[in-house]
Amino acid sequence: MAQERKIGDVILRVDDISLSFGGVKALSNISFDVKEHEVRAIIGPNGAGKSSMLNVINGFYHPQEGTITYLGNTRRQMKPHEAARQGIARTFQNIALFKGMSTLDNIMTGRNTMMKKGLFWQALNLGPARKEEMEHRQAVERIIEFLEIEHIRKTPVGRLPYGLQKRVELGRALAAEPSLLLLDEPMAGMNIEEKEDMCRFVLDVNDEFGTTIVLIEHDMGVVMDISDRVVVLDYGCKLADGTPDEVRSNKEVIDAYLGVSHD
Amino acid sequence: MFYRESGQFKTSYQTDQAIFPIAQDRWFVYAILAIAVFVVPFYIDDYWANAIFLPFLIYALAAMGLNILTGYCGQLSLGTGGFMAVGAYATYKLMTMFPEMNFILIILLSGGITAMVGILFGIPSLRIKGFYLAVATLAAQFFLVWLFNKVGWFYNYSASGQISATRMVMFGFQITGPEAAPAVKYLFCLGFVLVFGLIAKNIARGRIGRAWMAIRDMDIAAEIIGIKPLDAKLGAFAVSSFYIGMSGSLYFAVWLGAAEVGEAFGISQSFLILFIVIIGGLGTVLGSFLGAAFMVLMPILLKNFMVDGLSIMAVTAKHVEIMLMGTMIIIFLIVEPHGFARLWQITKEKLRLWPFPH
Amino acid sequence: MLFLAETVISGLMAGVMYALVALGFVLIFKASGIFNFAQGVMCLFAALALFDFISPGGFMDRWFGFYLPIWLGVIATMGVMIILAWMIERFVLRFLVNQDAIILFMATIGLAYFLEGAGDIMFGSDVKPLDIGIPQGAVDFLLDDYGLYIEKLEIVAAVTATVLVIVLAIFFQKTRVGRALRAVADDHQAALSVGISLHSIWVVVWSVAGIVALVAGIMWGSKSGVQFSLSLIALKALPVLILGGFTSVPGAIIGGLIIGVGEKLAEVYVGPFVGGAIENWFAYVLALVFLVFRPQGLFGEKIIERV
Amino acid sequence: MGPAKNDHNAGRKQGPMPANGSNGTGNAGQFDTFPKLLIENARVRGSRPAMREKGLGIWQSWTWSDMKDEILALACGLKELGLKEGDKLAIVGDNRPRLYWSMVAAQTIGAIPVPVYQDAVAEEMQFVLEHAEARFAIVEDQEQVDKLLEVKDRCPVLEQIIYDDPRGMRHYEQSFVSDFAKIQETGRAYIETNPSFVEETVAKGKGSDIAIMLYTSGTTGRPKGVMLSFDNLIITARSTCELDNLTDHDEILAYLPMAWVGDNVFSIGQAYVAGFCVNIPESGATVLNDIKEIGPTYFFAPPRIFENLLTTVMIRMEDASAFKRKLFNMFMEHAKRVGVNILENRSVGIFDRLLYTLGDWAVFGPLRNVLGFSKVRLGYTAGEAIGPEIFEFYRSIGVNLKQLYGQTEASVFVTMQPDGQIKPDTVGPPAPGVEIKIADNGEVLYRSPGVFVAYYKNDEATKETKTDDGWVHTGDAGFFDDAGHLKIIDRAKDVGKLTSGGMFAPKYIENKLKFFPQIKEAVAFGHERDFVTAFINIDLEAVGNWAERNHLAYSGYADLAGQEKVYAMIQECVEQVNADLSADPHLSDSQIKRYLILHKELDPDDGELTRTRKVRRNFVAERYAELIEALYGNVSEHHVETEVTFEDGKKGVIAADLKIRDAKIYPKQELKKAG
Repeated sequence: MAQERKIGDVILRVDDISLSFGGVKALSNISFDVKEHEVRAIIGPNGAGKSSMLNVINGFYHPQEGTITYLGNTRRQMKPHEAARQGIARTFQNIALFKGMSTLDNIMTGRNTMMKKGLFWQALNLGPARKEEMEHRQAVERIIEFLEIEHIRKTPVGRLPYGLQKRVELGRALAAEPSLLLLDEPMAGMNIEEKEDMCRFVLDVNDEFGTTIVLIEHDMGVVMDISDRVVVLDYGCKLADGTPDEVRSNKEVIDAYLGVSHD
Repeated sequence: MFYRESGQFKTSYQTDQAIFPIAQDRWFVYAILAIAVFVVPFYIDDYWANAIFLPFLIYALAAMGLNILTGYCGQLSLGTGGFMAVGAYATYKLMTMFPEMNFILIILLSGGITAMVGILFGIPSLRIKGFYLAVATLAAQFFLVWLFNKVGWFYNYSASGQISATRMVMFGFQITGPEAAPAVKYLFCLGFVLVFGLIAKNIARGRIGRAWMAIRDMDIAAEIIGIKPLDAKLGAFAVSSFYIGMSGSLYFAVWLGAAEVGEAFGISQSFLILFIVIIGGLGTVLGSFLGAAFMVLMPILLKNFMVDGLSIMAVTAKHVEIMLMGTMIIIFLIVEPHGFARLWQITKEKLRLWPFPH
Repeated sequence: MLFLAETVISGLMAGVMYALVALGFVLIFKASGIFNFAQGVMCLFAALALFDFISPGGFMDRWFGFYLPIWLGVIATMGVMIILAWMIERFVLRFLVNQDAIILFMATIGLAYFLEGAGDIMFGSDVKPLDIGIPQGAVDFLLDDYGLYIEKLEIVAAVTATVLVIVLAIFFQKTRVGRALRAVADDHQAALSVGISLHSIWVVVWSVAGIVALVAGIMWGSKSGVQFSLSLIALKALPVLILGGFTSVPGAIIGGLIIGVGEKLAEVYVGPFVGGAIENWFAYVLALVFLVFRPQGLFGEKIIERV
Repeated sequence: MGPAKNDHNAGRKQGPMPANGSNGTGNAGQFDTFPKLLIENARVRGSRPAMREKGLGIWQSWTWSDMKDEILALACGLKELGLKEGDKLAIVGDNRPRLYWSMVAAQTIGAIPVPVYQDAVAEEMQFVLEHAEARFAIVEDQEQVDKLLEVKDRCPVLEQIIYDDPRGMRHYEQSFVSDFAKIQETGRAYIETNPSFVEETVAKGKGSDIAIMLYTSGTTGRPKGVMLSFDNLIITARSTCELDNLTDHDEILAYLPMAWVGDNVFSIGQAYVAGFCVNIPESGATVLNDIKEIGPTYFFAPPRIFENLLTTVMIRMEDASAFKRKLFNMFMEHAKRVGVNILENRSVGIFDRLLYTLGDWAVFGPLRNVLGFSKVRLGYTAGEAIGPEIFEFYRSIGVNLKQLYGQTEASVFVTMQPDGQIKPDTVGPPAPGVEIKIADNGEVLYRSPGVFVAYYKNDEATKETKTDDGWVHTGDAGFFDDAGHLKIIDRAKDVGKLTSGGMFAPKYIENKLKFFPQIKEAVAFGHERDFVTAFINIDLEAVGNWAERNHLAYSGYADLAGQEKVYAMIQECVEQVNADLSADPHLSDSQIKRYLILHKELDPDDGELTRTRKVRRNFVAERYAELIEALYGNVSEHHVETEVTFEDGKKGVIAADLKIRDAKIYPKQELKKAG
């Protein structure tokens, strides 16, 4: 399937999405698209509905109106695990790692959807199940190498510093070999060095694996540097959409967001 | 101190992911296994079998089952006693309906039947979590005990309401019944526990185990990365109940020989198994063994100490025992809330680093 | 029809008793997140202590040669429960702050064992009739005029429970300590930052739960004597909790009533068809079915999950 | 010294040795190049591991026959790409299997590998590439590719760049940059169509061919390209393997730079001759852990590493519980007494032996284990003098650590300590096949089968270093002790004379001082003076720790260095050195009469040390001329102000009143024992 898609094709389109919680509107009539192999940023002030947008895309929230077209299939809602199986992976604003498991096991869970061998073979740990496990371990090791986290391979993630946890979380998302990667503030709470590393990894992922990326980020410098196109949300509405330069010069955006963040 | 790991490098993932990757650990386990298989059977008598080894093995098996559900998948259950009863009654019915059936098959089938019941009672876990679920599992406990008490078909309408194991023979050895040799009973249970211990470990460290742990640690994130909560949770209920069912089966048929449901499978049984799991260490197979050993040995030691050592009257001793049990449990939880398995792990880390402190 | 009314009323009355025990659970769970399995044993323990304070041939009598009048006995038992609360905090809970909920839960089971053993050793394990002057027998005029059989004890229990709930409500809403308790339940850090000691909060809440346990103990003890099975009524309170929600005081009351009535009705109308004695599990199944439709309980808030 | 005749090989069997436990593959005549040895190893022990690398979480392994396939594929690929006989192939990167293969692949088709230090900056790299006229380069990763691309315009000969790690290389579109795996693919295809090529090309190689060119980082002037022949390397490797009984069951860890001769001799020379396995760590940062995992049987490290390890041991033990510390100290004390004797199989009392066994179980064994030395059968150190305490420490806990003395020009081995002849302060008798003589000025000269062919394109330097009859000037001064062991004291040009005529070897004295953990650096003066004086730098960490334990408050280095108690401690050290020196008839004149503790740490940023942290003696002497005068005057204190560069590049001035102390001089011991 991946081979048929070409750079620049629209991989995901959201149309007129509206979402509310008990009468409180979180998103209203949001539409935008994401093209194959681009880095698409969603920005906006706190409470603008950015995370909700990601939650809608990967099926965690079910919008009241609107449709989502992903890889040609149009729908309003789906289960999160179905989204995962269709190649949508994500990371979370507040790290959502499995605290009791090691780095390796956490990333291995990212490949769970690709592993097929049943209970019986696993119980015996023989033949097919073992072979499958080893193959996936190798794939995971490549990700570990890619993200330069070899030294924490067997450390329980709960003991890791914040920056490394973020990296492990990215690793877990990558392990699923997604076609669409949603990153919710991947650089939040990091120091400059960690941010630079993370930027490098995001760009490398986009470059080496050709993964399409949608990311939410607060750091405007980062957004403008690494994204191809930017959507700006404010109070659940779309304010602007375009290249970083277009967005930067948009009057409304300056008023609503950039102006605010600079005070 | 005892570890000489230098030079034990891994050239394949298979060896890297072995259950005991360190050679010294392996030797230690082999030594214990050798003693368990080649030494114990020659010295075991009825007392040792019935008071220590059989309860230890059977509770360890049950604890593995509960550990799968609670320790690995994070679903707290208080219905263990009820599920053990399902295993026991399934065995009884199979034994009496098909006297010719292979005993091992009977036990496996009993596990299978318990697994189905487990899935049924696991359905609420899809909607509720934590203590709500725990209380919900009590429904299973009470309902099942009531069911086996009330419906005569389950105990073949025997006058006493009891079930008693029929005579089972395998490879020429009698396994159940009062005439069965303690060594045979012991070896039979040991075989089950070892095989299923290995299987539990294999499942727990593979895809399914990781899915369980993911659900345990953060169910929402688990679903978002593609783990189906339905499969994972009900799978855990099924596998867990399978183990508990088998242990109930052995408990009734091999150890007790006869059982009355309210007495043998009451809620205190559920708590006992839960204690074993917690004191042994949640989420470890090893912990199930350590916890079982502790909970089997402690009352015996306490009792021997009080009755023989201090000449306290047996009745009072029983009360003191209950009180001390409570105290020990609290002390243990305070000292090491992560159980014996963690204690073991810490000791091992220390020994590996010896003579350095960290 | 009359029979139905009688069944419902007696169910309501039993429900009040369940509610009393459930109340103790809720108080502790609300303030500390601890699922206190020892609540039932605390009822037993309190009842045993009270018995020994006020009865001829009780503990006091045997050791000191006299026993206390009822009102003094109740106060003394309250004292015992407060000391017990203090000891639980000092020797158990203090060491388990920040542990997983399941560990605390296990600790309360350990505590239940301890109290059970200790109670038996100190007070003996035989059944003791507890009489503190609550009138026994049926309420005469109802029986005479309407043919309704309702225990006086149950009326007293209902009144007591009502009063207790009102007192607790006032305590939580109006007093400084009560507000502090609610603060703790919402956010430990916040509570600590306004200068309330977690330790004293826990002592207070366990004391209150202990006193509630005493009330429940008195009721159950008067009804069926003080005996070990009293500690098992705790198990009866659990479905009440599911129904009402672990953190809701009104939930505990209403849940108790629903369970009480439901159980009685089921026993009377369904029981005979399935062999009877379904009381033990019916409440659970009722609660379970309910949960599947409303996982947060009657009064719990709807959970919006965030990531 | 009796020149050792090269007759070790006379009695050797012809043909290959048995695969298991054998040392050596074939005889010198038959297998005289590495490609020949490779093929022979693949034949004799094809399924035994030849190389491992920690990667993707496990030790990825290659057997000898895997390695043969890889190397031959690459060789043919390189040939297809245009690498010809006599061409140079530069190799740049950390230790990686593929880079090791590249060396032998080049040799297979008659090209000459030129490994380059991977941390060299672009300019340094440019010099080597240009001087060596490298046509091809095989490099590790993107970083090195970028470096080479930067200098490529200035290296007109450089035609092809091949990279090992493809990460980040996707967008390099230059036609001359290619992927290692691709080259191997074309090589494999070539072998398909030309099955006899390999055999022919390997057969063409002969022992006298140049095997490799190694650039020495000479302390002065431009680096020189040392050309070593197959004979140089293989004969040396063979005789040393025999001396130390290295077999194909040995394991080594290759973590030192590939451009250093030692790595080449250990990881290719001896490995191919003995057939043992070379293990490569995951990265520089994981070496210590990887040593532990692999548990090498044969291990080389410079003294600095052994010293650092010992320091870590001591620091980690500080945190141990009182009981453990007591146990540790007790057994270490015992090991100090009998450990070395036990290691060397000398007679030791039964009780002492028993106690040592207990200690081995409780302390030494675990210690060797956590350090990764459990299986070390043979450890070597060289490069500088190693502190006797450090040396004895490792030997006493049962690690067979030995010293050798070597040079690139000698294919490493000049002297080495055979088992049973170990002394902490010598570098041992001549290695097999090596003759040594001492020149009149004290310089050590040697002649051996390992002596290099010539410096590449530098006849002048070759003539200066190597006499017509094959003697090589080491540039080091030394002498033989009574037992025939060589003792190196200093660079020959640094050795001076006191006015009394006695020998003054500053480095020797400084090293003796530096062996004390409290002393970090020392600079000795005395050439054409009446007596010896010294500057001393205390070790801030060690002395700071000591100060903290003794509740001594201090505000920084200068403050601590000036404290009376610190002086008292250093005084003891200096006098201990004097006592040692007095025992040596050659050096007893150069005892330290006066010294001072410097008010600042010698620092590469101030030009006082080289970047490799060697003292720049002349610069220091100039910069602190007034202090030297004060040492030779008779003042007891001197005020000094020194400009310093801080870490952020800012400059500042440190001022201090330095105390100058006299140390006790011991009477000269007469040459009684000699003769």
